[in-house]
Amino acid sequence: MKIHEYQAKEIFAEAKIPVSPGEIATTPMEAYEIAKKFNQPVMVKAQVHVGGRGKAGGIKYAENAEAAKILAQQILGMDLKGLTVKKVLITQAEDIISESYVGIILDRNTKKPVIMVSSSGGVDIEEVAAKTPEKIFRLYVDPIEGLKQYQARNLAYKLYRDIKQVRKAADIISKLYDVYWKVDASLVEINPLITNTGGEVIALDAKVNIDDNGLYRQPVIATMRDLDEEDPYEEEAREGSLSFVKLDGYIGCIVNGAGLAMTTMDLVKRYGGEPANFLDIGGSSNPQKVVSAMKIVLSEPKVRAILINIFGGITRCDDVANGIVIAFKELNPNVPVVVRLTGTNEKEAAKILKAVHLPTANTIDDVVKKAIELANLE
Amino acid sequence: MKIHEYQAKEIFAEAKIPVSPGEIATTPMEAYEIAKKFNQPVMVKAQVHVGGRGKAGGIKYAENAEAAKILAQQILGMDLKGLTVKKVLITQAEDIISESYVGIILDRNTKKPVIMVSSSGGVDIEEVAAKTPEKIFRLYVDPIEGLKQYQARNLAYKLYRDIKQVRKAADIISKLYDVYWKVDASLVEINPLITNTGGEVIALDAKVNIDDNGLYRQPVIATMRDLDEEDPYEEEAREGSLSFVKLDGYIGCIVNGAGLAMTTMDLVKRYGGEPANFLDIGGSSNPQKVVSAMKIVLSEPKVRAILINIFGGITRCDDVANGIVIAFKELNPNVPVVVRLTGTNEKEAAKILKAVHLPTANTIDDVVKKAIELANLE
Amino acid sequence: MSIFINKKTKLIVQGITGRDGSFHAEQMKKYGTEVVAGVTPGKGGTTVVGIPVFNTMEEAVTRVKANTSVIYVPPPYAVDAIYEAVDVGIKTVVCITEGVPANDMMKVYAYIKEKGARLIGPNCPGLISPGEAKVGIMPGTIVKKGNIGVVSRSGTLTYEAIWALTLADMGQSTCIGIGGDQVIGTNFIDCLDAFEKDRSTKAIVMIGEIGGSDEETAAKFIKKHVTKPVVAFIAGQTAPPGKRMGHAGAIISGSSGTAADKIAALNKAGVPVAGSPTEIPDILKDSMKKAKQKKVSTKTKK
Amino acid sequence: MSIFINKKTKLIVQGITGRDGSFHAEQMKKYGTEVVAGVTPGKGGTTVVGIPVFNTMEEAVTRVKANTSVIYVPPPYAVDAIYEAVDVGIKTVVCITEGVPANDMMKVYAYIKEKGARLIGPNCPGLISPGEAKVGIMPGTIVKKGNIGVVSRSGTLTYEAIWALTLADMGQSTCIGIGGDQVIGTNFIDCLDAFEKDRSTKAIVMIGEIGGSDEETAAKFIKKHVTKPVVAFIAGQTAPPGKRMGHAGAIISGSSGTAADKIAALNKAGVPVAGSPTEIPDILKDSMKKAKQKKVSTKTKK
Repeated sequence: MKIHEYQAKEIFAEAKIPVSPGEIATTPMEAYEIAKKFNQPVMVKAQVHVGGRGKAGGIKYAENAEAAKILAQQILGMDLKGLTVKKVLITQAEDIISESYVGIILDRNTKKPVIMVSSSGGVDIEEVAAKTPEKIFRLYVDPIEGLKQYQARNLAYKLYRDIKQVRKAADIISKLYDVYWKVDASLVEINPLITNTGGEVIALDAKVNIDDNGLYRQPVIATMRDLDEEDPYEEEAREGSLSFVKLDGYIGCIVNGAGLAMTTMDLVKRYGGEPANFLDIGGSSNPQKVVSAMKIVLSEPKVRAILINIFGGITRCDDVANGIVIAFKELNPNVPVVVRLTGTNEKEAAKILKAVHLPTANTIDDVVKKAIELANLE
Repeated sequence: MKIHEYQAKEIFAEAKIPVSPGEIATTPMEAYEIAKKFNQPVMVKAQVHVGGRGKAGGIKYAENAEAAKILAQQILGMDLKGLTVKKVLITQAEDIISESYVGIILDRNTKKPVIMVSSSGGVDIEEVAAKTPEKIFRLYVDPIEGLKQYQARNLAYKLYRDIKQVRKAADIISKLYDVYWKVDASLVEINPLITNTGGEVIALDAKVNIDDNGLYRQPVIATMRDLDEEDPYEEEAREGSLSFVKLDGYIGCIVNGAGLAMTTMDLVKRYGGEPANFLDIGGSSNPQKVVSAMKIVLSEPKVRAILINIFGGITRCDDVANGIVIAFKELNPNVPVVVRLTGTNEKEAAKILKAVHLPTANTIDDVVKKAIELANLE
Repeated sequence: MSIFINKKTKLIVQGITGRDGSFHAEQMKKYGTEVVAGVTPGKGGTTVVGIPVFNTMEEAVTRVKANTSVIYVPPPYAVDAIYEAVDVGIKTVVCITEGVPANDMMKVYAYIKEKGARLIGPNCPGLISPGEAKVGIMPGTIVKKGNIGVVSRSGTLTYEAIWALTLADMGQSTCIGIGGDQVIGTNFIDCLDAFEKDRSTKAIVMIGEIGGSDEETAAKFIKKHVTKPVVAFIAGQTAPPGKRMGHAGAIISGSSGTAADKIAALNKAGVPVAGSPTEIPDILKDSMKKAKQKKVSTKTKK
Repeated sequence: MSIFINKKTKLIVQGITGRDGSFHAEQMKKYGTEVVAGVTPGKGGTTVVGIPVFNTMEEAVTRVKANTSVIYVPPPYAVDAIYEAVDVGIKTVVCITEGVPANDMMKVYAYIKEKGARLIGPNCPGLISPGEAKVGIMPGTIVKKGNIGVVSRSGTLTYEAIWALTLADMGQSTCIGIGGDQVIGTNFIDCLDAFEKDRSTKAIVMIGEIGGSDEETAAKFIKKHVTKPVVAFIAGQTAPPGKRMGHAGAIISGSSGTAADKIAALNKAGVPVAGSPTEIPDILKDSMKKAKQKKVSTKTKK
């Protein structure tokens, strides 16, 4: 799950990581009031779940409250990489002396958290990694033993020479590491970590992604989900315990199992079609899930045919068949639907399905090919 | 450092370990008011740093507020094993169904925290350990990995059979383990951990000892020190960075180094005297420490002679000699003082000491024997 | 023969009284797996389909002999169940549970490596050695005893591949689902290594998907250490970057973890990659034939 | 020869710019110890009595060769200094610092055992191998090269014993103070074992005190594994229970840790216990004479 910069900064502030004071505005007037209260130059920062906001024009410097108001007017409502800006963060502008990068992610190879620091901050870190990899220093932390003070200090020495700033940065790195574990993060990032003319070390930006699997024990973080930023159908799917990702094609896919769902999409493409979505109904046999899945897939106007591909293991094919029958009654789909039900209780399923007179297929390849054929007839 | 039951219970409550509601009274009237507020039977519990308060008459059951007042009157001012009771804890009485024991200490052999549980609670655990050792279950926890949930549950199963109580007790054990680390404890103990008629599991008593070496990072705990409970001279020594323990004899000892100070005491006894104290001036050479030490030793009226035994390593004998000269001027001791200064700068020390015409000795045995001789002449 | 589980497997089911635990305990027992005990705190003394239930693993292992455990407990307790199993000396732990936090799993991974135990999963379908034992949730009906080793990050996609093999009369030595999470206890190379050493396995099917670089690592390992024919399949060629495709581990981050990269790495290591799971049997037959010819020709040369 | 430190010792002083660190760095250097570097964050690039100072241990070990470190940093940073030393590969770490929390030390102890490093201390005077090297704060003036190994939980009491030996013309192979805390990295038995194996050591003086049961454990070890004569001294016979006698570890808890118990255990193991440190040389001479006679008689018998 992604959260906004301002929410990440709230988490940082609670962990005593220094951030510039800031407040959220949803209207230009609010932006004006906040900037006026600060009574100094501010930054107006679009709060949307996309990277590269600065380059895309979503982050601006305002000399005074009047300027902040005008810039907020420009940024609010702006489309940033497909998402509409609904909030801006008004934060005190800093006199920046240096910009560094600090980030922590799970390293899948070593299965350890890796802390990455670079004195080349304020820019896309993947670009730094590609062009000047020697400028990025990595520390793989033992997840059981945790981060030791000296390790944080050694990393801080890669960023600063002055011992006061080293100590401040080491402290920030230690606290960031604690935040990583405390909130079940999959990524925490400060880019840039700056030093200002007062010699302070401050997190100017903040990024925190949360591991969905950890959300059950993060009640406060869970409330930070911004539904404005998510596809409403993905959200609906999530609530129905379905796994759904919208794509650009026209063949709707309803599958059980993530690997099989991806493979079904891949075969749609392979046999000349374009998948409209990834949809995994999971391992349960609840007929209602099939109904929800059908509803979500049908809601996309581009869809010209739907394929249902089930390999019954725990999932019982007859349950799915019952779900299909209910879905047909309730939703009366206006596009052709082709079904393949194999595995546990497939014979019972076949009987049930007779009620809806649907085209069926025996193999994964067949069901995909038939769906494309039917879509092309539409 | 020891803290009181009511302070330990504050720590428990903060860690969400269930304790009975209670408040502190320093007068019978206060006890009456608190008991009246609770409007149910209460326990009146002497708050002093000694074990076995119950047996010694320091814990009483009061049916109502009037009884609480009378009992508080009896207990307040009572002498419990040499300490005067100045506070009582008034706490709601519980209907006790069962009493268990849970304690955590550092095990010096394995160098791990050991959690001990026993279903024989409410009595002296050392007695249980001596008489029925099979009733005590021990778990040595890996200090790096910490206590796992199932380990706490396995321990809880040694106390209860009912899964609800097992879960509650496991939760308490886990939290107690966290408290042990959080407050730099050297001991945390619940004796008894009870179940009441409502099926609740509650810490009826609470004991927390703190590692003095951890106090620097425990500012809140440090304020819990009760000076009423400590020897005023031990307290004065602590503030002067001296290590002092009062004993019953009449030979005052001023020594550098803990091992040497203990040995000096032992030799006093060996050669027929009785040491009045343990006193280690530490490794520093500050003359003022010698003055403080002399003042503390002289404050004991039983002292009939003082010996100063210094083996100079880091400690410079001339610094100590200067301290002795100052102490003589300032304090004008009314008992004989015999001095042995060996090691670093002993020659310089000898010259300085000429100013005070003190009897001196060359070896540890000599200085002890001479002190006893002089004491016997007094 | 087989890898990781066999006729000597003596299994404890952790979370046996739950909906999934009791259902699959019965399935595993029916398949012929020796299920010696179940564990659910608070249910000690009861039985589930004739299997004795204990309150703790400690109690279970003092009463029955076991070498393997399978975990069906909910995510908040799954990690602790792994520790409990490893700490009583279970050497093979299979964790079916989906939804275990990745950061917890980093600690578990370091722990099991230190203790020398094997963890399979979490978020996996478990494994089945046809005719020997079944541990997990794979349907026993689709497998057939034989000499193909199957290793996969998926569930139903694996069944699809196994079913294709079985229909082509190509039986399996062991089919193992290693799980779809970011941090899993047993990786491709662990399984490839075990299949390479297993005498009853003659060829290997490896089913990967987008996310991470385990397939790339596996490709390097195959090139260096695997002499038996390997055929692969990679799911997620059409998956968009940055989106989690069901599995927590199936996510393309930036430019890494794409199906194209994985397929290229495998091809470079001489591993053919099937375009559809149904193509696997034919490609595998072909690879096995070539390998045999190569072997013969190598022998002839000698 | 000697134990733990010798002419090959290459020492880094952690906390070299502090009051104690700089003073003792000079003393150690004067004694002839090869002090190769000092470390204090923020003081990198400076020198202390000609010794180069670095900001981090990592930097130090990339610039100089070292095998030993000694720690003079204040308690809040001492534990981290131990980790820093061990993690850069230092195999012998001597921690002088007094006042380290015992619970921190439990973690450190588990860590150093896992890493195979040796920690001496904390809260110890360090060690000295006369004529070879000195690491810590023991005065170099009271020792004399010879064949007696001295191991002790104390500081000045150790000097007392060493001085008595030196006055009696009984030189020392190594004198080591293991520290007065509850949790220390190197215990009596580690030192007894090392002295037993050290060819240059002919007899051992062991100085214990109240608290814990390390002396009892040592007694058992001596009986089983030590062939060289051992004479002991135990401080604290007159100490009252429940009071901390200066050292964090010197505390009689309940009925355990008394001097009487320790003396009894040592006597039972055949180790004579001196009544005063000044009696040690005579008792030791006697023990060495008896041991020699025994050896001769054993040889004669053969």
